[in-house]
Amino acid sequence: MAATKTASARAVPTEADQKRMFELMVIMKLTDDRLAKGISSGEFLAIYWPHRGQEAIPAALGAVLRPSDHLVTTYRGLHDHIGKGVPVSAIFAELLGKETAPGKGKGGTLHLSYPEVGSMLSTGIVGAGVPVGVGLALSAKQQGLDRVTATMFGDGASNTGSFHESLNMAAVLNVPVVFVCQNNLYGEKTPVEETMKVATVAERSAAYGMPGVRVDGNDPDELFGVLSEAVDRARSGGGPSLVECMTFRFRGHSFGDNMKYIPPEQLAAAQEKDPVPAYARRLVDAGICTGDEIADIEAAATATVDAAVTEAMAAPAPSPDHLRDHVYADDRGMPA
Amino acid sequence: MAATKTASARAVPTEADQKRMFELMVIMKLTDDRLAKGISSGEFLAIYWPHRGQEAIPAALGAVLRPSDHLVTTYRGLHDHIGKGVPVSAIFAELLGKETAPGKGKGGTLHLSYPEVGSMLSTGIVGAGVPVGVGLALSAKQQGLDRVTATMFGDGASNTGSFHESLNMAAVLNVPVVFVCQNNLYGEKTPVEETMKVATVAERSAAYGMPGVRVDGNDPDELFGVLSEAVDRARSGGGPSLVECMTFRFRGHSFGDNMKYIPPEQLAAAQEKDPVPAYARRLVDAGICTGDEIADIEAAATATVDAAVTEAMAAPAPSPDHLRDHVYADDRGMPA
Amino acid sequence: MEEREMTMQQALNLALDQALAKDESVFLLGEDITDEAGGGIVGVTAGLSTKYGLDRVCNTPISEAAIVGAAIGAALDGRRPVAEVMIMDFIGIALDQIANHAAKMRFMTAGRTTSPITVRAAVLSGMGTGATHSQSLEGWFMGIPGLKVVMPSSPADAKGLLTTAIFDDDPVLFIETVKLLGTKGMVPVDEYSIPFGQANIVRPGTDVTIVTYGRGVPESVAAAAELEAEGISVEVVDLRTLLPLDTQTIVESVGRTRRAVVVTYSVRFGGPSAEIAATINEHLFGELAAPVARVGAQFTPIPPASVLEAAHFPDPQRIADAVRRTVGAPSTVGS
Amino acid sequence: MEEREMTMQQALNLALDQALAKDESVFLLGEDITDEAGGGIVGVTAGLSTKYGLDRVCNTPISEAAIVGAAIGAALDGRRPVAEVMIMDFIGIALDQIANHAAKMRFMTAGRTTSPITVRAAVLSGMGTGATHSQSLEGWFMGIPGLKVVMPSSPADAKGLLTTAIFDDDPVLFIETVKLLGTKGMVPVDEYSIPFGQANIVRPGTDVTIVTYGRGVPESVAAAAELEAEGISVEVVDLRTLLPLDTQTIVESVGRTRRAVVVTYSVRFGGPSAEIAATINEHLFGELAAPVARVGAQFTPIPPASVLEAAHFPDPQRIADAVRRTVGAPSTVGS
Ligand SMILES: Cc1ncc(C[n+]2csc(CCOP(=O)(O)OP(=O)(O)O)c2C)c(N)n1
Ligand SMILES: Cc1ncc(C[n+]2csc(CCOP(=O)(O)OP(=O)(O)O)c2C)c(N)n1
Ligand SMILES: [Mg+2]
Ligand SMILES: [Mg+2]
Repeated sequence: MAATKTASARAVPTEADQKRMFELMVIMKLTDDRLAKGISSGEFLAIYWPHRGQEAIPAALGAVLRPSDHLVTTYRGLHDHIGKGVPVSAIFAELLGKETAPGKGKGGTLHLSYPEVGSMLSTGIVGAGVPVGVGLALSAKQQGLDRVTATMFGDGASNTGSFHESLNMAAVLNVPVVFVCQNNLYGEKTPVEETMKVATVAERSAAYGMPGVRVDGNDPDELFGVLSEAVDRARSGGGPSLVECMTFRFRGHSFGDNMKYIPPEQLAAAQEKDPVPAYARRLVDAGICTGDEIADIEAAATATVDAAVTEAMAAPAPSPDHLRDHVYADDRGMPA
Repeated sequence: MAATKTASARAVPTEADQKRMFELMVIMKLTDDRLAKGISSGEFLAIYWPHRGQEAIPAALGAVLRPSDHLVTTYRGLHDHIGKGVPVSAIFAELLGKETAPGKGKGGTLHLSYPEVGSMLSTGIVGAGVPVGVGLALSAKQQGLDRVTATMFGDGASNTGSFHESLNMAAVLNVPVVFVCQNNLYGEKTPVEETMKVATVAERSAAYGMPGVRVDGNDPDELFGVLSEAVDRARSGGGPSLVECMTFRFRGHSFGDNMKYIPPEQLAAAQEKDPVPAYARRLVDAGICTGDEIADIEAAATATVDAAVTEAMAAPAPSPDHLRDHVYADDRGMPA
Repeated sequence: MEEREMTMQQALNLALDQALAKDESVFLLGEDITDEAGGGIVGVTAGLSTKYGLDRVCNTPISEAAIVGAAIGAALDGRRPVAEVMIMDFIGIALDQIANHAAKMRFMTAGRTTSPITVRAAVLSGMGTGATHSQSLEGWFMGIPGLKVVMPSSPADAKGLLTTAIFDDDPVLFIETVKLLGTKGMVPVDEYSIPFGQANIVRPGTDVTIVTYGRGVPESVAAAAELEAEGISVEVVDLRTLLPLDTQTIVESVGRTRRAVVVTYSVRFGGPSAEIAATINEHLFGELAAPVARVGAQFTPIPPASVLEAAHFPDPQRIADAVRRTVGAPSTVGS
Repeated sequence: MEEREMTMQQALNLALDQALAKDESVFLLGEDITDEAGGGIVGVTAGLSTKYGLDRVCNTPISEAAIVGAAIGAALDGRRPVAEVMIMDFIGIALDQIANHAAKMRFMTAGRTTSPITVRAAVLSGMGTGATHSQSLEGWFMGIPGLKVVMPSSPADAKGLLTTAIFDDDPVLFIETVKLLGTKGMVPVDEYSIPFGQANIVRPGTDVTIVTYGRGVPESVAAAAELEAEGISVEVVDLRTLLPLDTQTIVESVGRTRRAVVVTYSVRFGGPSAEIAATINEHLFGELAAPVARVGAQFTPIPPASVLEAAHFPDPQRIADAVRRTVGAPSTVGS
C-alpha cells in the first residue's frame, strides 16, 4: 500500500532549517494562544478555527517551500499562512476585521489571502480549495515555471467530490502540486472512522495513480524529509503526490468548542505529544539549541505576537464607504 | 489489488439462466438495431445513446437480480432497462415521445423510469445517479428488506465527485448496493486513458474499503458469477462492492456519431468479440441450444420488437393540455 | 391546542421529533447531526439520534451532493428523508441533485416516481461569518419548477411549516435563519401543520404594506413600530413560503394600502424581491400610489467586519426610510 | 473593419482563436474540446487544439467542479482561462466554485487576488433533449455580486462579447444558445470587442418595446415583423448582458413607447424577467400606458416530446399575443 512505503534517501533538515521550523512553530502556537486568551477575555471580537497542536506540519512545509511557491489552505490555516511567511500582524488585523487587514475587513478568518508571499487562498468551503491548487499548478506548468503548489486540507475534506475530481485531474494533467492532508482525526465533531472505511487518507492516492504516504505530523524532521520528497517530485516534473500528516486539534473545531465528543484520554495522549515542547527538547538534547536560545526564540515570538496585537488593536475599523469597492474591477453600470 | 482478486467458488448459471440471458441479449441488440434503422431512415424522430455491444452486462444482471431489486442507470441504459424487465413497447413509446410512454412525453430517452419492475431512475447527468442508488439501498436497509440496488454507470462517471462521495457513503453506511461500471473505454469521444491514470476503475474501490473486481463484459457466464457474488454480498449484509465490466460501444456515443476518434482496428477487434453471436455459438457448442432454438429466440425477439414499434408508432402524441400535469402533487397556487 | 413558549430552535427540534415519532419512513441525514457530534451545529437535531437511533438520524461524511442524492433515492422508495445542508452557502454543491433530480422527478416520470424530500439549510446572516457563510440564496430556488421554498420567521411557523414540509409530497427547501433560532414565541405543543402558500399578516396597517419573510419580518415589525410613532400605519405581510407565493394575500393587502415595500436579506438586484415586485405591479397596475420599493442586501459579497456587514444588510432604519419615501411619494392616480 | 458572413459557431470559434493567438495566458479547459475529441460537441473549439497544442486546449475528465476550480486557480496566477461547462444544465455541479470562489475572490481579498475566468456554457432549448438538457439558467447567476452574465443573439455579438469576456478582469458566465449557432451574419474579421452593459436596439419601433436577449431576439423580431403588418410598431432591445443590465437603454426605450414586453426562454416566474420588469416599473412608475408584460417558459420542467416542448417555451405567436394585449391595454395616464 502506498501509504506504508518509505523513501530511499530522504532529505534531512540542516540545523538552520531546524531552528527555522522551531521559530515558526512557536509563533504559530503563541498566535493561537493569544487569540484564545483575547477572545475568552472579551478583548477580541473574532471567530477562528484553532490550529493549536498542528504546528509541525506547516513549519516543515515552510522550510521546504520556496518563497515563490504557492500555498492553498482552509479556515483552519493560520498556522499554514505563518509557515508561508504571512506577517502575524496581517493575521490579527484580518481576524479583527480592521481596515489595515489584507482583506480590509472583507475577507475574515475564513478567507485570508496574502499573495505577496504566495498564500493564494483560504477557503471556508471544505474541499473547494483543492481544485484551485490544481489550477495554480497548471498555470506554473503552462508557463514552464519550476514553482510548486502545496494544498492543505483535512481528513474530512478527503470525502468530498471536489477532492476526488481534483486529485484525478492533477494526476492526468501531471501538474506540480502536493496535496497535504492534516489528519486531526475529526471533521467538526465527527471522528474520521465514521466517515471513511479505509485506515488512511494516504492510500486514496492509489485511485489516481499517485504516490501517497502517511507521516507523523508531530515530527518536523520527518515531515521535512517526506514533504521535501513530494515537493522535489513535483518540481522536477514528477507530478502530484499526497502526504497525510497525523495530528490533533487541541482546542477542538472552532474556538469555544466544548470538546465533549473527544474522549479525555485521547486528548491527553495527543497533548502528551505536543509538537512544540517536544521539538524544543529535541533541539536541546541534540545540542542544536541551548535552553537560553530556546527561551530567546520564545521571547522573540512573544514580542512579534504582542506587537502584532498592539498594531491590530490600534488600527481603524474599515469605513462603510468602502463597502462597494473590490466587487468589480470597475463598478460603473453595476447594480446597487 | 482488489481488481485482480478472483472469488473462491462463483455461482454458475443454470441452462435456464443461460437461455434467459441470451434471450435478453437478443432483444437488447434488436432494439438498438431497430432504433438505428428507424432513425437513419427518418422513420423515427428520436435521440438515443446506443448500447449495442454492451448487452451481456445487463443480461447477466437481469438474470442475477430479483424482480423486487432496484436498478439505477443512465442515458445509455435501454439495455439495462430491458434486462430489468421493462417492456420494449414502453421503451419505444418513451423514445418516440408518445402519450402511452411511461413518461407520457415528459421523460424521454435520458429519463426513462419504470418502477413497476424496479427500474427506478435513468439520469442524463453523468455520475448523478450513483448517490440515488445509495439512497435506494439505504431505504432497503432501514426497512430491513433483503432488497439489493444495482447502479449502472460508465468509466467516465468514475471521475466525477458524485461517484466518490457515493461510494464512500455507501461503504460507511454499509448499504446493499452494487456499483456496476460499464467500461466501454470512452467517455463521449475521449479515451479512458486520457481521463484516469489508473489501469482499472475496479481498483478505485480500495479507496472506500470496498471490494472491486474487473470482469470481461462480453462473457455472460463470467458476469453471472461475478455479479452474483456482489449481489449476494449486498443481500446478506456484506455491504457494497464495485464491479467493472469491460465492454465497447459499437455505435459510438450518441446515434449519428461518426466515430472518427476510434481507431478502426480497435473497433474491428471489439466487433470480433460481439457478445451476442459469441454467446449464441457457445450455447450451441455446449449443446444448450440447437441452431433452431437460437433462430426461434431471434424470431421471437424480432416479433417482440416489431410489435413494440407498431404499437408505439400507432400511439398518439401527448396533448399540450397535459403540460402542467405532474409538476406538483397539487398544482393549486403554483406559478404559471 | 396547548401552547408552550419556546425558541425557534426548540420548535424545529420538536417538529422533527414529532415527525420521527409519527412516521417511521421519516429519517434525518446530514453532517454532525447526531448527539455524539453535538446534535447539529446549532442544536436543532439535539436528542434525536439518542431517541430514535442512528438508523433514523444518520451522520454522514462531508458530501452534500451524496447527502441530497441519497435522500432522493430513499424518497423514490417512499421514504420521507430530511436532508441537512449545514449552512446554506454550501448548497451549490448539492444544487444539481436538487434542481435536476428532486424537482423534476415527478414530471419526468409522469408521476411514476416522486421525490418528497425536505432539504434543511441554515442561513447565518449578520454574524460576522463573511462571504461564504452568510448568504440568503433562496432566489436560486424560487425559479425551479417542481420545488417548494419555505423560510419561517417565528417559532410557531417554524414548527408548523417544517411539519408540512416533511409530509408534503413534493421536494421542499426549508431555510432556517440562525439569527432567529433564539427568538421565543408560543407554540402549539401537539403536531400541527401550516399550509404552504398562505402568507401571514403579522401586523395590520393601512398606509403601506411591507412584504417580507424570514429575518425581514422582525426587522420590518421593528421599523413599523418606529413609524407608528410618526403616524404611519404599516401592514407587515410574512410570506412564509416563496414558492408557492401567496399572490392573493399580497395583492389584497397592497390593493388596500396602495403602497408596497418588499424587504429581503437576499441581494436586492436579481433576488426574490424582483418577482414579488413584478407580481404586485402586474396585478395592481395603475392602482398604486407609489412605485413598489425594494429593500435588500447591497450588491456585494458579504463582509465579515461588523461595520461593513451592517452596511451590507437591511436594518429597521433602512426599511423605515424606504417606507417614508414610499408614503411621501406623489400619487399618480388622484386621491 | 473587414466583415465576412459566418455562423455564430464560426464567430465563437474565431473569437477563441484570436484570443489564443493574441495572449499566451489565454487557455481553454473542458470536456471533449480537443480535435481528437471532435472539437467540442457542437464544434465551437474545432481546430484550436491542433493549432495551439494540448497545453492551451486542455481536455479534462468529467469533473465540472474541478474544471472551474482549476480555472480559478490559474486565474489567481494571472492566466485568462476559458472553462467550458458543456451544457448549461450541468452547471450546478460547478456552482459552488463560481459563486463562492470566482465571484467573491476580488472582494474577499480587497483586490489582492482576482479570478478573471470565462465560463462558457451551452443551452440546448428547443431540441427535444428534455428536462436536464434544455435549461436556460441565467437567472441563478444574475443575482451573484462579482459575476458578469452574457448571452449573445448574433454572430457579430457573439464574437465581440466573447472577446470582451475573455479579457475582462472579472469572472464572466458566457452562455451560448445552440439553436442559434447556425445563424449567419456579417462579422468583423479582425479582433474587436463589445463592451458589457450596452444593450442593442436590433429593431426600432414606436408603439411597444420588447426587452429580450439570446434566443428571445430572433423570435421577438419574427413577432415584430408579424405585428408590423397589423400596424403595430415594435422596438426590440437585445440586452446582450444581464449583469451588468443596461437599465439606461431599457428605460429610454420604454420611456418612449410607454409599453414593455419582457421575453425570456427561462422560466417566467422567478426568472430574469422579474428583475427587468421590476426595474422598468421602478424607473417609469406612472409613465407606462400598460402593465409590463412578461413572456417566458411555463413553470414546468422541460418536456422532450415536441408538442409539449413547443407548449413550454415562448414562440413568436405567444410573444405577438402578449404585445397585442399590451398595446390594447387601457392607458391609466391620459394620452
Ligand atoms: C462543503 C462544506 N460542508 C460542510 C462545511 C462545514 N464544516 C466546516 S469545517 C468541517 C469539518 C472539516 O473537517 P476536516 O476536513 O477534517 O478539516 P478540519 O476542520 O479537521 O481541519 C465542516 C463539516 C463546510 N464548511 N463546507
Ligand atoms: C455532469 C455531466 N457532465 C457532462 C455530461 C456530458 N456527457 C454525456 S455522456 C458523457 C460521457 C460519459 O462517459 P461514461 O461515464 O464512460 O459513460 P458512457 O457514455 O461511455 O456510457 C458526457 C461527458 C453530462 N451528461 N453530465
Ligand atoms: Mg479533520
Ligand atoms: Mg464510457
